[in-house]
Amino acid sequence: MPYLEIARLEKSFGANRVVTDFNLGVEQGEFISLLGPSGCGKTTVLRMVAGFERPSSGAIRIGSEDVVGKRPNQRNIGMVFQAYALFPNLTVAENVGFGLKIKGARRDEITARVAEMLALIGLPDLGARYPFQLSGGQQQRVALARALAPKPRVLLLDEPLSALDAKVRVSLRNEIRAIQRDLGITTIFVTHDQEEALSISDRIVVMNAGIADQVGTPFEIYNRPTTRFVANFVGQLNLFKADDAGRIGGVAVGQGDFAARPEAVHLGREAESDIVLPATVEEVHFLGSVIRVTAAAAGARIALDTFNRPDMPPPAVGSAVELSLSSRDLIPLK
Amino acid sequence: MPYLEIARLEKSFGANRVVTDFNLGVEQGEFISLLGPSGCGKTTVLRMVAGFERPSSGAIRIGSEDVVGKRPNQRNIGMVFQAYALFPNLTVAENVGFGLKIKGARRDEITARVAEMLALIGLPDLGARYPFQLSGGQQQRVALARALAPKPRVLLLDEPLSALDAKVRVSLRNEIRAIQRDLGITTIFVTHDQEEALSISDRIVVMNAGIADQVGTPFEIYNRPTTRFVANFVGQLNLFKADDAGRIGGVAVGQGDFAARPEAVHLGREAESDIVLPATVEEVHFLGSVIRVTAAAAGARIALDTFNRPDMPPPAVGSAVELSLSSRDLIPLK
Amino acid sequence: MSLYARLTGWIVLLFGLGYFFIPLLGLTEFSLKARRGVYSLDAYAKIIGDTEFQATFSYSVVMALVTIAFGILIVVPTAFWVRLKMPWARPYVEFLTLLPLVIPAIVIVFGYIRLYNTSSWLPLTGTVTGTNLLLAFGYTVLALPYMYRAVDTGLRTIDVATLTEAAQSLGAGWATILTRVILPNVLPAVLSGAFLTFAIVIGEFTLAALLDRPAFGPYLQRIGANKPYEPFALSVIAFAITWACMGLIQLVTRFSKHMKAES
Amino acid sequence: MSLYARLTGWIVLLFGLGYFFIPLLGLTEFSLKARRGVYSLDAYAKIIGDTEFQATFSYSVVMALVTIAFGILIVVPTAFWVRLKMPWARPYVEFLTLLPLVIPAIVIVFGYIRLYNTSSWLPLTGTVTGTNLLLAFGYTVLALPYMYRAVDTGLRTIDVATLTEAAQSLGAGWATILTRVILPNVLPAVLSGAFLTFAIVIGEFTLAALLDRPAFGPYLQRIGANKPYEPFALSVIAFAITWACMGLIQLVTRFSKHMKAES
Repeated sequence: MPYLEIARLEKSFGANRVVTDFNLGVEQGEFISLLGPSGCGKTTVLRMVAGFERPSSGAIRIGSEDVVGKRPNQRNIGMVFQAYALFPNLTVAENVGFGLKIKGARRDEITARVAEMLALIGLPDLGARYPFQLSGGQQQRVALARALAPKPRVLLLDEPLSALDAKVRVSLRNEIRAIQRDLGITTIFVTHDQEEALSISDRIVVMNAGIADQVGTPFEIYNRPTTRFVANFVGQLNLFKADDAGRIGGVAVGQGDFAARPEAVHLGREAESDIVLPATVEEVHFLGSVIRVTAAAAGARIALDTFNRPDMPPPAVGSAVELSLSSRDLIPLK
Repeated sequence: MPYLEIARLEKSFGANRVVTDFNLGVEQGEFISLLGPSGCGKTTVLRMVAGFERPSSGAIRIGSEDVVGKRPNQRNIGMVFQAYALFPNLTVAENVGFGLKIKGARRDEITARVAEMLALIGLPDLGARYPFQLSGGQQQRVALARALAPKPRVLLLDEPLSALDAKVRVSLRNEIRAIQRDLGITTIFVTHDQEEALSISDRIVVMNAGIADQVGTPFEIYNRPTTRFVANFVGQLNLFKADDAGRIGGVAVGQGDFAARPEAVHLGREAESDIVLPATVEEVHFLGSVIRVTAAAAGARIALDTFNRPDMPPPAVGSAVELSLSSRDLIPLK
Repeated sequence: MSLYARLTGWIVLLFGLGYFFIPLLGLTEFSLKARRGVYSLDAYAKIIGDTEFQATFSYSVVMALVTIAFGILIVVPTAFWVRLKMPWARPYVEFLTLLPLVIPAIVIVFGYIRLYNTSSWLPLTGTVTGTNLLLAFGYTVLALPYMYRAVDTGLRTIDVATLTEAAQSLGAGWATILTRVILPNVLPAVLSGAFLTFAIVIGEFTLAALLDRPAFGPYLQRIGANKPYEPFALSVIAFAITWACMGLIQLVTRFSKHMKAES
Repeated sequence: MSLYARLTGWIVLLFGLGYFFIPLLGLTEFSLKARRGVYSLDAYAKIIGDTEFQATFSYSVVMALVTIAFGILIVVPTAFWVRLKMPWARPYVEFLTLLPLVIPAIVIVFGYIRLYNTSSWLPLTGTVTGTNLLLAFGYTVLALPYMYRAVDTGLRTIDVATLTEAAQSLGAGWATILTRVILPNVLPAVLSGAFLTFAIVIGEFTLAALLDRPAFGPYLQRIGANKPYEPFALSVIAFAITWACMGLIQLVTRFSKHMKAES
């Protein structure tokens, strides 16, 4: 039986139903991401687990105890917010110790636990600072330490990286994942950024209009999307339409529409590729390690990714090229 | 002679020198990015070109006329701001026509030019809307149209994409580049996002602490960085130290430190690679089309990028692997 | 939101409204009792027919309009300039505009009388026009905190610096920026400051009494001391006027929301 | 910033200061002339030695403190609750708190007298304590706009909803949240509202006069009408008090800036 279980959860605001029949079992120590566009209901699910919203119906069980009737301050759940939400009048150490103080812990216990937490987040010397003296990334780390200090049963992260710079975002997400693995704490992470969800989750729940469209590991979600929405929202997609005989580029693939990831399409012929299409380069975007080329082929715009090579400048816009891909890499779309 | 020429530009605020000996020539129709971390002086350079800041010394010439003594409203320069800065009390059409009205253009001229501009940005039917009725991406497109309507000599873009969502950011940057190419307008684009600068610029100026560290095409900047700062700021870098005999992995490369891009390092042996290093996988980050693997090899942490393959799941954390790279891909660091 | 929170909300709101309206209902009820035993509008008829009421009331309305004009001319450019070029001066200016709130009106009047008396360098109190002007200046000072706050709040909802730069880069000079970009966007704020000024000037007593001008405030006071039912009727009228002003502020605020994204 | 802009700034600032300080200097100069031909502090000595001054002033100080206590107890929880749970009610509450600004004080007093006179259901005006209580209530209403605005502005600088949720998720109940999270963070705002309240109560005339209480405002008025030099000295003293209050507000505001990142 899963440690955290959400069963037939529904939530409506007036006539507006924002979460529909949401079911999820989270194992102890698992890192789950709720991924979806804004307004898909992912934050509402998180807030119902935290107790800030009351479900219209359904059950939320932690360690087989139903918590729906409990107030947020009785649930023993740690939460990290997008806006950091550190108490501005308290020092870093007082912030981290706040939950323990509320619980009535002894002063020396609090001091020890705060020191432990500050060491964990790599800021052992900043206990006496005030939040406004810290950078955004540091503040969010302190918020994480504060949430973890009272040893919560579940850790909830509500878009904790959205307010940060690109570089800090990447390093902090790796740090969060490392700490979560260390402590083995059951975690739910809400994000609208597919790369974020793919990079740090054990499993991802892709949500669309209040419904969980697909649940699976990042590799499954990306390579075997089960709905058109998931295929489109997670990663970039090229759409191929088979001709009346069920062929693409002369190779029989079956009827219908197919998708191919940009990295499955190659510039020039490759040994493993059975489909070869003549194409014209339309756009070249140098992104750093990856060069994204957009080419017109078979009446469609095909995006493909290729690694930067110092000895080979990117192809020129307007030049004629051949694209190749393997029919095994085509994802049939329903 | 370049169309826009900046010569020996300096700017100090009190004792704080924010721009030092800045020189740049921009050809007519060129798209130049100023790239650097916050506080590097890139925005100050842009604001001096626009006329909002007065240089401490140096010259700014547009079409061989020195504009330093001119007020911002006499320079005929178009500007797009991070915060959109549309006039909230005016409709989209009135916003776009504002500059022409100030210039005293006839009403039918204005109407025609506004229609042309709205068609250019792909929002021909939204002229009667007010700014607050538009999405962020639409507002920024209108701001672009407003800046372009009076046919400015130079277009300045001050982090125009920073306030937008990731997906909109990518599509709008491609759109801006396409419009800029169409009109052939000389453009300076300020950004702190290296991917943004790499993907749409003709040339990039990498700035550090008020100084232009390197000027070059995206391909040059990324593959042949001339300073350690540029190598570090643009793209991710692996640091290799040669041993006392000037070797890495047994291959003679010369004395000193070397850098290698994550896409230059391969998982397993590759035909072209002469350096082979045994390694242990430490982290695996599934980013979508690219999988970033961090491995410990030769006493260093090496990041490498490999494309996702649906038939081959990413390597497991802790497994022993071989890394290979070509000594030609090593960048010597000064 | 839970039912409990919603209920608490309504109770607080009703309590607050009661705090103001129960006294008012008492007033209204009493003001209708001028004719013994039955409710009538006698007290109201008497007041509205009073030529002194008409004279003082129209005098105060004119003074209010003059005060509003002074206020707009002083406050809008100042607040704009302070926000744009002298953000360091904002606390000082805010401090200045708060002074009239805490300096008793009586101090201001004594100061004026002393400065501009008939034997001074500028004998304003010597002529009727001069005294009127002095009164308008006094009112402008009294209304300054409200006008400045309103306009400054209005300016806060727009990005003054960036809008100004955008207009400049499109070729606009200062006059164009003030009249076509800044003023239209703070108009609702200016109007709400104007209505507040109006309500304050109409009810003001101290300045008008000490400068001995025939304004509505002293009339209200005089009637209040000498008549049985009329003061209550007058209070109701005064309340109705302020109520109308407040209603207009709300209307303008709501109207302004149509013009802006949620801020 | 150009030299021109900086210069304009200083000129405006000096003009503004002059607007307030030239009358004040005139006042001060005159108040020192009580002894013929030489400057002296005679007028001040006379006033400070006056037992009535001492009595009325200390009465007003006590009333001000009571008013501040009432104000904090009413305003802080209300403003917090409205921000947190009833954002839809904010315009209405703001409207309510603006009412005392525009309802002439005289209307409030007439209403109170009518409601609580000796023959009513709650004859507050029958006893001294009752009348004092009534006066404190009246002052609370008068100070409401300032107190509410100050606290609401203070609440705006913190993210009330998220801080409350953060505290809740750490196990805190409502009492803990109000006393340990909300109050410490709006304390500077509360204090600035309190000082403003203090200055207003000290100078208030109408309420105290109509309820016939021995407050400082009516004393000021009485002296002003009957003595030659003392009123000016009193004005200077009143100004000094308000000045001290304003200084304290500035100090508290500055102090609070040390505790927050720029907002």
